[in-house]
Amino acid sequence: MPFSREYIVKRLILLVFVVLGVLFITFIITRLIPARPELLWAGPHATIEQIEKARKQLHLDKPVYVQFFLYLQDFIMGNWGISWRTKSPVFTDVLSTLTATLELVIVAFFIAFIVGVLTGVIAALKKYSWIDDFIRIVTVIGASIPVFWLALIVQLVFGNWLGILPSAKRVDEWIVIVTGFKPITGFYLIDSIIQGNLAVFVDALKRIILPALVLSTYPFCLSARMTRAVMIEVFSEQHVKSLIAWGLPERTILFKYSLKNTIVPVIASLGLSFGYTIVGAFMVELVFVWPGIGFYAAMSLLSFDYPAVIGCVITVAIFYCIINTVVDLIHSIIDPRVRL
Amino acid sequence: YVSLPTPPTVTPTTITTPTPSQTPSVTKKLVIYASLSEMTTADPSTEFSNSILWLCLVYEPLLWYDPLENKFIPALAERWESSKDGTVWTFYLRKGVVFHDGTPFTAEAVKKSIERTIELGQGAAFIWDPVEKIEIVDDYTVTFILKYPAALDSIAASSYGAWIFSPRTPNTPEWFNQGNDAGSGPYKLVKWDPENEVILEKFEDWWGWKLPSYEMASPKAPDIFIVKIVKDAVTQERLVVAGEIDIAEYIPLEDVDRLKADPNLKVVIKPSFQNLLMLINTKKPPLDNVLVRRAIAHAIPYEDIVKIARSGLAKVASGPVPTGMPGHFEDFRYRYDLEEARRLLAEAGYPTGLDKTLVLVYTAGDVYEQRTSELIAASLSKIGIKVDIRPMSWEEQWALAQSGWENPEMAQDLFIFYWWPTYITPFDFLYNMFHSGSKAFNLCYYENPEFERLIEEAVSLEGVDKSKALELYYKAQKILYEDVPAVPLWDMIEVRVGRAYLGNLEKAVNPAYPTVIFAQVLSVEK
Amino acid sequence: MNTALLRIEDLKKYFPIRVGLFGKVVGYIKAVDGVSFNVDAGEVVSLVGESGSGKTTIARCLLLLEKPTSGKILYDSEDITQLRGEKLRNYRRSVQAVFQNPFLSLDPRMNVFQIISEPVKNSMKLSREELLEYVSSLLELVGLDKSFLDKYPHELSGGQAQRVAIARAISLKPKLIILDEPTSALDVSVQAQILNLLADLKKELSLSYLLITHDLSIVKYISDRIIIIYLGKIMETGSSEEIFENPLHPYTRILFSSIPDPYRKFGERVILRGEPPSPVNPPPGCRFHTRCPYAIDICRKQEPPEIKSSLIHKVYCWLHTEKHSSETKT
Amino acid sequence: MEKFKQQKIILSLIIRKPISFLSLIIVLGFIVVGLTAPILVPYPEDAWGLTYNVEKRFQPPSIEHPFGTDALGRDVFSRILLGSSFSLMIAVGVIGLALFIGIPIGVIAGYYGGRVGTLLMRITDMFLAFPPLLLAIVLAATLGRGLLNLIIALAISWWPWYARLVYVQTNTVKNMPYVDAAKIAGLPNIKIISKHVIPNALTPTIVQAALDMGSAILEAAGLSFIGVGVKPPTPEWGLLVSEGWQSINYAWWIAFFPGLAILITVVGFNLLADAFRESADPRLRRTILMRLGVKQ
Amino acid sequence: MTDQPILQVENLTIDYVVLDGIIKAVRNVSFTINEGEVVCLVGESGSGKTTVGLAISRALPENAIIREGRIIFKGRDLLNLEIRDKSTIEDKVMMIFQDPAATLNPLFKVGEIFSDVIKHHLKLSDQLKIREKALEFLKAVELPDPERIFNSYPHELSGGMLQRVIIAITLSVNPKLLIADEPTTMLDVTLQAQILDLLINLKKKFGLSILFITHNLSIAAEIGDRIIVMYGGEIVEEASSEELLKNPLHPYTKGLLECIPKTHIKYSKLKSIPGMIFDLRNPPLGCVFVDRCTEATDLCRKDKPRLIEFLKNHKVACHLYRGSTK
Ligand SMILES: Nc1ncnc2c1ncn2[C@@H]1O[C@H](COP(=O)(O)OP(=O)(O)OP(=O)(O)O)[C@@H](O)[C@H]1O
Ligand SMILES: Nc1ncnc2c1ncn2[C@@H]1O[C@H](COP(=O)(O)OP(=O)(O)OP(=O)(O)O)[C@@H](O)[C@H]1O
Ligand SMILES: [Mg+2]
Ligand SMILES: [Mg+2]
Repeated sequence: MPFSREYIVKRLILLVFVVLGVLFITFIITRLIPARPELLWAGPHATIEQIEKARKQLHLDKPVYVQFFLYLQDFIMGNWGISWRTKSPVFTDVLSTLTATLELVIVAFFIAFIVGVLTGVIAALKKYSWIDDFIRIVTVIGASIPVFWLALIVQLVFGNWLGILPSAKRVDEWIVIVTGFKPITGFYLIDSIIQGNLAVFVDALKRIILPALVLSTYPFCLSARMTRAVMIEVFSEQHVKSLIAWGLPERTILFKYSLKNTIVPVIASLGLSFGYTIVGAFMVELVFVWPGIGFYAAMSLLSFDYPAVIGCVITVAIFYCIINTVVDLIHSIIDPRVRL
Repeated sequence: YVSLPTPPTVTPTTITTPTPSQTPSVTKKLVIYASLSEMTTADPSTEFSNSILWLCLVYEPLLWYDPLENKFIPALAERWESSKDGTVWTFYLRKGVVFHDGTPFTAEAVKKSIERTIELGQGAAFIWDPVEKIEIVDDYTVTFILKYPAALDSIAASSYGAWIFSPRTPNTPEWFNQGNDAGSGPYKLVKWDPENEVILEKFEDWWGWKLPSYEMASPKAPDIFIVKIVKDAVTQERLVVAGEIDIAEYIPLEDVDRLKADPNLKVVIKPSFQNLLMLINTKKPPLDNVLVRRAIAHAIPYEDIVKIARSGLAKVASGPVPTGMPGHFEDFRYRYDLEEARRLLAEAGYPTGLDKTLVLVYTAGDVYEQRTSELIAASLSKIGIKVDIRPMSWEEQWALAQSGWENPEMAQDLFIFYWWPTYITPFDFLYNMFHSGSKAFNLCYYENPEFERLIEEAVSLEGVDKSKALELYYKAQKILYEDVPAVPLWDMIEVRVGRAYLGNLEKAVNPAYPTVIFAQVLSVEK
Repeated sequence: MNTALLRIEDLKKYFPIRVGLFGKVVGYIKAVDGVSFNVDAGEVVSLVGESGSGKTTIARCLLLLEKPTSGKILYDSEDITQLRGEKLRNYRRSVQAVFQNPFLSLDPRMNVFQIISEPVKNSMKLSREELLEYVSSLLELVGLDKSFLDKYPHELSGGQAQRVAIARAISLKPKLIILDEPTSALDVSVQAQILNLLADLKKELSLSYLLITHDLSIVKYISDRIIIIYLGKIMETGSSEEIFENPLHPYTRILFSSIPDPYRKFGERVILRGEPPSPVNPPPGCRFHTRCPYAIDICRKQEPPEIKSSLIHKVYCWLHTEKHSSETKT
Repeated sequence: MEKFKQQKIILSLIIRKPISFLSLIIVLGFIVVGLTAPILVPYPEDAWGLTYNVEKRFQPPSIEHPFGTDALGRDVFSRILLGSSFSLMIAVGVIGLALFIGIPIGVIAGYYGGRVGTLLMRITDMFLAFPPLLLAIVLAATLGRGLLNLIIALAISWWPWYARLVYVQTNTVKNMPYVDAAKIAGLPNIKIISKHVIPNALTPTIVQAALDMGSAILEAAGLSFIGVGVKPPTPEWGLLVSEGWQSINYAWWIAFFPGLAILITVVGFNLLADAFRESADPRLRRTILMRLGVKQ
Repeated sequence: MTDQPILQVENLTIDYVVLDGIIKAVRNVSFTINEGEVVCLVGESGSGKTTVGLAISRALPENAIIREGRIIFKGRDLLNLEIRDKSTIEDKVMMIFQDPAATLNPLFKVGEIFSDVIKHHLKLSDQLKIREKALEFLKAVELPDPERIFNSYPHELSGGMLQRVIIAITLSVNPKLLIADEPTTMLDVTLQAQILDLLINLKKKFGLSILFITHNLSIAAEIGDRIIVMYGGEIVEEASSEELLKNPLHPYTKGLLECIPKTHIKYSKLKSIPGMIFDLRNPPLGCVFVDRCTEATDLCRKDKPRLIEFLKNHKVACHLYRGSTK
């Protein structure tokens, strides 16, 4: 392994710090900005006693630093509060919605990465040709499209006008009931394969295509543009020039040598774009009725369901941190100069 | 349209389930209903919100009420009677009813259920306020002794808090919210995922199936009924058009005409008892001046609001009690008359309009409220009243409004507000929104002893002397009409869109039970 | 020596190596490890050594850009690290520098006038006209005309840019200029111009130079005294003539023979084997022993003493001690 | 073969110039329209949402109403046109505020380093650990809807990027020989910062920031779309799309055109950024790559 | 050394297309390299040395355009070669570069790159044989512990070692001609001497011809048999190294020689060449050196001097030496 145990420990410590930081920021946002947080916390239709209870629960009678400390304690104990909307613990809610989002995001990132790198390589190889210009314009447009609008348009065109693909929901209830499909991992594509349930697999696949494509637009354009830029940069680097001068075949130079140098920054930028993508997922899930954490968070947000919002925010932030760690690990695996 | 993802041998609404208990595979009828909002709790005693949608199918009250025909339909009670002064009510219960857990239904269940609801004191428990005690006469007779006269038949038919459930189950909130049910109704709860879907399955032992003449049952009722949460109207429309769901609760209203023309669909348009009002902060200058409030009432383009906000699918309100309900009178419409409004404003001392900008709050995400608010703002600007419209989450909005009782200056000026009845009585509207005892929802901060006396007297007369009661309600509403603590805007006309093969869809909708589809009366024709 | 302008005594500069989140120090780069020498008024002293031998670090310590780990730098018999107020300002004015890459040492966003006048404005009160005149005269001194006043660095050639840098360095009328490889970024033809200019200025303004370089051909041309440094330690020091005529230290000899010489044919040189060791763990004993073709046992164990060959020619090498000098001849 | 290659390159360069030119036109156009829209709008009452028209609801695009009318019978074109003013305000506000916070922090941390610098950068990192948009959303939701709150929320999620960029730049500049030269000349720190560090460290940041305005518009629209941005009847583009969503099956133009307006504006900014990147000095390019997370 | 030319470059003219114009980097360059000869290409920065080297290795960057000219290596025109794959040519041209640290891809082990080069050129597929071959050459360049080096990543080796590895790689495919583009510029004086020494030894051992590119006339004089002086993309003088040192003809060469500090004289004025090189996008009509030449005449401005053999084996492009050919 090109990374040491200390590195992992360090990253874990860092993760703890990040979570602390996120908690700190959310604490400020939820406890210090609203004029009377207990009113928000107690939720609608709360009685005076309930509000008083919320006050106690939020420790608002204590000094601010004690509040923060107790807030931390609650969080670590897995006590993320009860969602006002669903009346169930936020922790379980978040866990149950997470897989749907992950499935969507993973498929989207997969498409974005593979297609993006390929497109970028083509653009770099055909630098300054009409293909390159075309790719450039398409990817600039793609990176500029408001994802929510794209979702609406795609849904309208493919779902309504053309009727090619289903444009809502994760899987069809009828098929689920007909075939007796039971989610295990929560990743329907995987679950259906495990159960050998072709009908559900096909249906789930059909339904994930549009939202995943919409969601992948931004990371796709990003990785295509990054690939092109980095590849051209790599092409101009001495180590590629020397391989050319030494007469190695283009295929080897491109796919064995240059691609490896290109991939790290591309992955890094994708990792960074995770933050945008997950928020994109909020909107895409909203439009495509996708029961993921984005949908959950957006709904919680609209009804000011604070415990739920915070739960989502922290979960996403942890994932963001993990993904950036993974990017670093990949970097260290690919690049021997990086020792972690 | 979306191609159906079902295997070719399976028709959209009939599916084959390889249930292990039934050796031959049977064809089952399935209906998917799209609900705009997610479900709330599963506890029949405390639920006071959206879960009514399926509670109505899983649980039964003593009576159902059909407001359009103004008649009660027996449910768990076959007959009932009240004493002359309306303080003692006796219900004769149906025999041969079993709960889903197999427990036979008796008077004990009635007593225990209602007492639990009263004890927990949450949600709609207040409806039982008149009840002094419940006495079991015999297994199939139960008597309610009241503290003061009340229309207990209406209360027993309430859409909230009137459910009867099995006395043999744990009946704790946790137990219910784990997805258990203790009902006796035509359907039982199979899956409880309040954010995404609720699945109900036909309860074969329901007494109603065996009673061919019973109007609340259909031989071709769906075997499986799914409540699917689909959070926006556009998608609901798309899904019902594509046949992926069978009934859409909310669709964009401008599409109604187009959907009516679709031979595959059936559009049901029925009045509802939901209405929209604009509550005015009567404690905050300059709105504490009744002349200003009247001016505002005359400056609102009621007809246009109905046309634009609801695409015509509403009726301009006349008083806070919605059209079709007892206690509704046609005499309380304000005239849209800008001249009159300007005159009133001048009389109040504001000839050139108000110098203060009024804050209007509405629930974010509700397109009808948004459009209504925008129209009000646009129109009031014509008489020199500037309005700042603020979309807020309901929780925020309500928290802000609550502060108004302590400090009206801090609160909003105008509040766009829906109300729908807990059970069918004008009192529910008049008390909750305008009585100073109702701090939670009287968000006009309106206090008028004369009005309060009138409605209190009226409600006590409801069970005894209906016409006298209505007379008092009329007087009370007249006071509101003149005082203008709120401007009633429109009474809603509800729209449901279903697939054409759903018979009796019209019958399955009852304005007394908002958003409910009585699945047991549906007739699935395919 | 009383005429010493600047006296460096046992100067050490260790850079800590930090790792990890909390910057734990796991070792030191011993960039300069006990160096003593002095620069006399009007003298050109050259500091010669391979890359990484600590030349720049010494210069940065003298320029107060780096704080020495230990040792003293005496100016007017006062330690410059302790100077405050007027004395510090005086020292700053007296010691100036010219760096290797002229383009990096000129702010790309300032024109030539601003660049040269900046230090002047900071330490003298001059009116705008006086300033303009003074800057023009400086430009003239370095061989540029007034038309350069409002040019920006990117409009200059390497040689011109280096002239501007020199003009800036002399603008405060310093006594000593530290030249850190002033010509190594320039083409040969330009290098000659700059060397000429430096030689002229020295005479005209009676300057001292501390010239840092690894190019011995320049050294021979310009300097009075040479200090040969290897891995942060002095190997040999002496007057230019002495060292060129009679290099004593093996390292010095090898350095000399490494200089390409157009008039010498290949094959006559001593080739040094291997690479310089890391300054983190310098070899014990004589630092050069790992690459020295003549190394004997004691070199590996004990640091060599100072051997005086003449008044100012000193060498640090065991081979020149009485006891071992016989072994050298083998 | 070689000749052909050259023609290809030249042709492509010629094509690139008009595209860059076009992007410049879009951006300048956006700015000019944004500044003058309140005067230009054909139906100002519609644009400001001060009126409605029952008869004119849901009219498809026509000559009178090139982008049709909305559910309240208002001219969509007017609303979009005025929306450019709000987008411009948001873009300038967000970027300006973010720079206002980020620059001092980056410069101080970068130039002085040490404990204070480390602390400042740790705080910055803490903000960076948050997925950027998410922070903005939560903040916007807490602060409540409104133009100013939206700008504040976005700026708070944005400044850490600039702080880090400035920090890195300052660090580089700080170690440049010309800064050493200034130190040797005895210039005080304040002067070095103001004369050398800020001009050299900030230019790439400012250019980057100007080009970031497209993203600011895009993100603000996203926030408005999910309902935590501006409040109606403000004709902000994201809000217009969200309003049009309601009737998209019936009247696609209400949601389509404001989205298109966002797209064109952001494309303008991004193409311009692209052109810059292509011709800019490598220093700038490095910083742009850095923002994309590329380790150099 | 024979007088058999192994490489003939004729009228080579190369442009670079850049965003703001066309850089005329190399113009009308002709020279030959004989078998076993070391030819040094000397000139200031930007004079087009590297470009010539890359053209011969057929490794010019994409934006370079060969306007005209022929590069005949062992009787074949490398520019007209239809075959894309250089491995099919038996006699190879290999090249080593200025910056050893940048020459090898940092993400791959030295051995991996080494193996690929051997595999491709020598058509070997047996990993063991390839490895053996590589180790043999690593030994040949006097590297200690070739096994370890074979398994190292480039960043684990120092500049001097890397340059040796690169020399080993290039020699392993039996090249006939080695182009060395300033292979010692980035190295310290002591290492520079090591590498030069090594190159000369290997040249003898493998019977190589070398085109040695440098800007340091001293080095060129020391190791080169023949020196070609380039200025602004053109050859201005060409002669054997002794001849050039003894009897430089072109004012530029003279200037260059006088610029080198003389070791024996102290504080004497060094000669220098005033001015700077012209903008390569607009090369002058006449002589390339005209702007900096003290002896320039009107003719020099108008008319480009041709490279003529003014003395035996001594070519110069200067109007001063017109007419009076030997
Ligand atoms: N700021 C610093 N932090 C850490 N190490 C440093 C620093 N500056 C220099 N060093 C190290 O100190 C040693 C001496 O460096 P210095 O720059 O003084 O050498 P030099 O003789 O000037 O070399 P060159 O000829 O390459 O300029 C080197 O190993 C270098 O890596
Ligand atoms: N890929 C390229 N694109 C554009 N211009 C280039 C390219 N490579 C080189 N040039 C330009 O061509 C001219 C000649 O460059 P070349 O590298 O051949 O010179 P050189 O003599 O090797 O210089 P140096 O001593 O600096 O290596 C220079 O002006 C250079 O800027
Ligand atoms: Mg140095
Ligand atoms: Mg070169």
